[in-house]
Amino acid sequence: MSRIGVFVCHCGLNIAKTVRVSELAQFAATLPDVVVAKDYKFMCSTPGQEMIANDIKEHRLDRVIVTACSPLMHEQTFRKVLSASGLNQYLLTIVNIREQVSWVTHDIDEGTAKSKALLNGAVNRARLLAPLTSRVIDVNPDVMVVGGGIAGIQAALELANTGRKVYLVEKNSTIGGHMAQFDKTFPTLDCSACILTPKMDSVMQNKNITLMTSCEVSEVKGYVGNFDITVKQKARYVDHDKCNACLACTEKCPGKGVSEWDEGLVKRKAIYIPFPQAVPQKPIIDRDACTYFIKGKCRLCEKVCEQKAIDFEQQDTFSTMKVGAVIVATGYDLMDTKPLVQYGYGKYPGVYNALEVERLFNSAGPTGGKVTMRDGKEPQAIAILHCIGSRDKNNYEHCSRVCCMYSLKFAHLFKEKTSADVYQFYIDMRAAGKGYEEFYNRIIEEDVKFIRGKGARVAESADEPGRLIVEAEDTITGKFIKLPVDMVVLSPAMKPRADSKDLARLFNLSTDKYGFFMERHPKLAPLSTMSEGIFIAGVCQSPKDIPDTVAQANGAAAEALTIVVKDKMELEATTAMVNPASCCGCQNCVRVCPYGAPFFKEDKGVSEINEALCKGCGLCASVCPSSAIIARHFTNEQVLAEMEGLMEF
Amino acid sequence: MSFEPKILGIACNWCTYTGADLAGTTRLQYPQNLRVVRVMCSSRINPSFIFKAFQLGADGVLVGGCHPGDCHYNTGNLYARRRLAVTKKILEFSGMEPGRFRVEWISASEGNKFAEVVREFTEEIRNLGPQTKFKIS
Amino acid sequence: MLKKTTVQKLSDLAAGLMEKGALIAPVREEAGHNFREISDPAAVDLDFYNTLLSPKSVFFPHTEDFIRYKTGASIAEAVCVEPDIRPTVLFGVRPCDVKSFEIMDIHFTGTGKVDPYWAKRREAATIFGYAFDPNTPADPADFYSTLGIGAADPEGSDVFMIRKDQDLLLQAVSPKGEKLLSELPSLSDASADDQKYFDGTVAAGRTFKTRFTCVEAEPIAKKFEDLFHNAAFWEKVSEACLSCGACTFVCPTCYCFDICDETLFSQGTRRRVWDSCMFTDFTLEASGHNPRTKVYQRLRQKISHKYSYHIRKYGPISCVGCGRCTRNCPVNIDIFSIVNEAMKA
Amino acid sequence: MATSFKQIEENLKTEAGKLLDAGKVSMVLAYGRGYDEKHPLPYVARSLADVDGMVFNEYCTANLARYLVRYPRGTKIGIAAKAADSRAVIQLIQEDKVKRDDLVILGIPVYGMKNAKTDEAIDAKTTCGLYNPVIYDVLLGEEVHGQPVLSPYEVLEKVEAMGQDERFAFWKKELDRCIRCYACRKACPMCYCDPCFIDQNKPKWGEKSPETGGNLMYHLTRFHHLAGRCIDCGECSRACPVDIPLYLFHKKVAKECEEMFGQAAGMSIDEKPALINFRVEDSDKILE
Repeated sequence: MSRIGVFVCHCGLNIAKTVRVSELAQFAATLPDVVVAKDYKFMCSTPGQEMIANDIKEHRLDRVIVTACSPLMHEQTFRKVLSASGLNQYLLTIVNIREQVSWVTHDIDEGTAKSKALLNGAVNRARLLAPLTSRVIDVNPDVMVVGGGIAGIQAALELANTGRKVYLVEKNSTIGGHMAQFDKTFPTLDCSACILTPKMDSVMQNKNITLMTSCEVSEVKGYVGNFDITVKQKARYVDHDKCNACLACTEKCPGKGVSEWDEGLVKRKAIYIPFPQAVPQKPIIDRDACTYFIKGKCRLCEKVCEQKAIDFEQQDTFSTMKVGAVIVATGYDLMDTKPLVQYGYGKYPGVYNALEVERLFNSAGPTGGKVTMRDGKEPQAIAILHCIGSRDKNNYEHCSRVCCMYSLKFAHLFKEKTSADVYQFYIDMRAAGKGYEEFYNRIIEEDVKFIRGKGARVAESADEPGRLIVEAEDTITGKFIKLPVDMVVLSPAMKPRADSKDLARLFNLSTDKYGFFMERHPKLAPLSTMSEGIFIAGVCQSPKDIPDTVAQANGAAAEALTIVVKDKMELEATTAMVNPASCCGCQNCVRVCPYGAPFFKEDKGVSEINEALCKGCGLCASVCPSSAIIARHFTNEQVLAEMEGLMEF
Repeated sequence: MSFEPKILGIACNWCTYTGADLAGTTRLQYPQNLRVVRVMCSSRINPSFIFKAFQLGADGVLVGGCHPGDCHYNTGNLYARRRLAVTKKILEFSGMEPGRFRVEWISASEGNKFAEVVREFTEEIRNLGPQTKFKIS
Repeated sequence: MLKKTTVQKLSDLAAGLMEKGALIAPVREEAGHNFREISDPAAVDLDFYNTLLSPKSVFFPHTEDFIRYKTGASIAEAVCVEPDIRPTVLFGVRPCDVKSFEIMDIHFTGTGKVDPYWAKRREAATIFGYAFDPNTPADPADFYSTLGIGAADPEGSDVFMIRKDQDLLLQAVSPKGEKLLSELPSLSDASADDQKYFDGTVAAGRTFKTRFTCVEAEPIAKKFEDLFHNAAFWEKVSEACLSCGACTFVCPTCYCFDICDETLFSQGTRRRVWDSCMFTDFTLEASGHNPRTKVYQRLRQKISHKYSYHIRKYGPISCVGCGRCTRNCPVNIDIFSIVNEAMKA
Repeated sequence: MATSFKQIEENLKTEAGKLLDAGKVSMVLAYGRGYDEKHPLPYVARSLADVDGMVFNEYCTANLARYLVRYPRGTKIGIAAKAADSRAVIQLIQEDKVKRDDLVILGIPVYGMKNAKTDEAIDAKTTCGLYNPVIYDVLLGEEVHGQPVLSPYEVLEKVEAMGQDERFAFWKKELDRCIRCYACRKACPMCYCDPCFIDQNKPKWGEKSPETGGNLMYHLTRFHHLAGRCIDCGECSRACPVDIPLYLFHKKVAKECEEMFGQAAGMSIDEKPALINFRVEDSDKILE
């Protein structure tokens, strides 16, 4: 037997105008287990709340029903009243007779009748409510940042500066990411290295940051506040604890590898640091290029290393970090444009992709900053083709957002470094951003030719061997253009890292169809994910430029902080649980849960739910054929009882 | 006396229930035949809820969820879509008038759509008359 | 008193019986013949081997309401449901099924506590037994002769019927039967020839053999007691058992029930509903403990109850060999074969 | 030309014997002698000596996949599986109730099975109508070819053509007959819940009494639970003592699922059951 109190709010005339509130209270009093039923002008006012609190005490109420506005409005208000009166807050039921009754009808009879039905359902449901307690868990104060590009660096530094311990995990042997490859940054044209390398060094110097290069996440266990993340340290074959970064080894090494940093435009050694400002400044051995690993002898590096740091026997090792939150900032790849055979990338030496061109401009690049092509000549005419693979239903539907701007930057740099004619083939110019439109206007002034039309094909010139012809339709004049040039620059689509889906699986993130990580809410929670405690920043979420990436990184750091600043956190109370006696071991729950909360206990043949991961959606309860799953606060019995109550009148 | 149908609504907390609130906030008028049960997600809806609703005498059942792709829990409504589609086929094959069960995706900002759907559905149920097939008397 | 009519005039007889009260007789249905209350005399159909469901439901319906109440109200306000008791003729019951009433009587009236629902219905009923044809082989599932039941035993019936070609011979067995027969104008008196045929058939019925094995109550009761802990035996014979309730629901001597409360819109009914010892939740206790979680434990219970505990407690075997459980088992499990196997084990 | 029942029986004995002898399995699920020829029993052979008790004839209709879930996970089991039975095995593998590696499937290609109760042929009218197992390790006879391949859904035409009221009357008449013996769910290879939803008191989904309300709730919900999982073996209907044509409803749901989700139950071990899966591009039209 329950002792239910029903409190009907007039909300001034908001409710009372189309619902006979006192009649409703009288009706409530006739319902089984209702021991007190009252109506009052403003239930949410202080006297209203006090009335409820008094009645809880006086009538020893164990359930409270507030018949008023939407629960989305004042559920929290009244829950606090219950808590303060020593009653579990989940024993409150709100009946929404304002938004869903009084405001949507003019007929007081209809309004009163519907309110009675709703109230009857609520009484039925209230009887079956159970007190719920949120579980409180300890929170690990440390954070892991996955990805050492500008987003990861920024987030790690922000967090470390608040005193948090941060694990910065980077797949490559240096941090810096794509930004380290750039020469200048738009629209200000400041030198990329000049603004990035100090940050990279700060990471190295920061005592709160554990920098883990050549590392990959291999397993993620646990939940918000308590993740156990296993990281694979890939063998570097150089003991970085012993190495003093003299780099004598890299001078003597006879091996030849392909420089990733220079986009394959030049060779590097087999034992190498990717670029002069790399962090850490310590080399690794590229197994595939190393003479010793290929032929079984050489070991020159070992001979010249005074520190005895070379270790050909080194193996991959695994270590597990405990952290409270994670920021994933794994960045992007450029789309491989080879399959787009119409552009001749990989076929004609005069066709470059955007990152290769970045390297050509760079003084530390393959050409020492001179714009010379693969044949060593300086181009006389250059075409920059926008939207290669982007805004393209056959490849990537999205706009990659940065290509217009970096293409303008390229145009400027070409003009600065060569005497070539520069042509932009574009669909639309998109220059939304602070100073971007101004930059666009500036480039127009620099005698760059803009052709509004997507580059359709690049072919070899029949008349002038070695030259290329760009074909396009100029959509302004409607004319079909065949433009002879020496150099073609493709601006390919940005796509998520090739392994983003693996990472999504590890961290239980959802991705869009291309593999970009999905945010929890596109507008109101752009940095959170559906996995509590895991945040995203930078291009792994969607294409964006450096300022946006940095802003996101700061935001993600702040979001992560909101979790790890607390020693303890409350978990959702309205979670699901499994009644093992009814579980038939079908594992439907395990298969459907987007959060990985249910898991199967092979030895017992039943499922269990990790309540720390559960968000209380109830999907598992509805796919459970034997009703073994109890979705707290929305149990089958509670829903059925409410339905029966609603249909009775 | 004219026939006043009883319609059971089951609405997800994040979209349709909020959309229904918005219909109220903007003072849209719609018939009072609908009684809404709030659940957290349309995927919470057990198919047996629908059968039960008809047994309890509902003349129509309206399920509301977030638009596919907008589910607060990511994929809940994508499961719900399949499960409720099968529920509908089962109802139909058992002899229940197909018009008595409807699923609508109504977002939190679609107060208008909510009111419109309720008006339309109530009218349709009114035309179908009382549901007697499943009702336990 | 031996009376007669013809099969063609069966509906006249049925109409006559309907004047005396409710007539419950075999009618042809989708899955086979069943006893139903007759509203159209022409629906009575004696062209059947045996009914699909046993006639026990006439006295012990699948669902029986006891009380009605309002949820939340005091128990004092609950109302007893008076059973609908009318004079009834139960027509066309095979001898083995007639025998089953006698066994069921033990439970519903014979143990000192009288179940008023069963007792009143039984009291109000006149039973017209109906002989199997001893000249036709029995259904391969039947084994009533093993249990000492003849194909044409009139005992236990009020009136006993034997088919003689197109004639139907009706012999009064009890005074109640005699009174009723005398009040039926559609019947004519039978000849001495008919009497001879009737007596001959009864006698032939007593030597008629269905599947047969020698079953004596005492040794078999002992045998199953000894086998109780022989899990290997029970696991083997239950390997195919699905643990559904088909056998128990068609059985004329299974009498287990559950008491259920059914509520709708604050109106409640407390009712008795058949239950089956083959169901997992039959022995599920409130604590969650279940003493019979395994299929073999449940099958052991069902068979031992019929062939051992029942003998020890009440005397007779609680089985009449009607073959329904065997015929209706989805996987062809045969209780007779299990009993045989047990005796050999 | 289909292999004779006698030959299949011989092959079954040989292959089962080999498996047990080599210790590859600890039991073989097959058919054994019942109380007469027409009523063979599901049978478990655990040793070479048990193999002799096996039979196979046109009345060996039971779907033995139903028994797989009865044994502890990891038990090595040989199972004789006809066409629909093999689909049940696949479906159970999909649902991780059994592991493919723990099974040796003795496939039986068969034509001419009969319903012992009615002596009617068992074909696409009451089952999926396949003749050859979909998955097997050993095939106990030649594949059946040349027999008419009928759509398992043709039989639905009559009920589909009914109006709503007529169809409701049809099902009411059929389902009202139900005595709630639960032979249907117990014979079903995919009904492995214990307890079944209908046995529960908290929540009480439907009444236990065999009346319209509870019967409807039990059967409709069961149809839903089997949606996308029913492999159309027809066992529920053959098991039913009161002959409710449950197969018709299951077929209809299976047909709709196939149309809506593009997959049939129990055809590939790599699929996921359709109702615990989704595709982003599923159309809203399926709700109309």
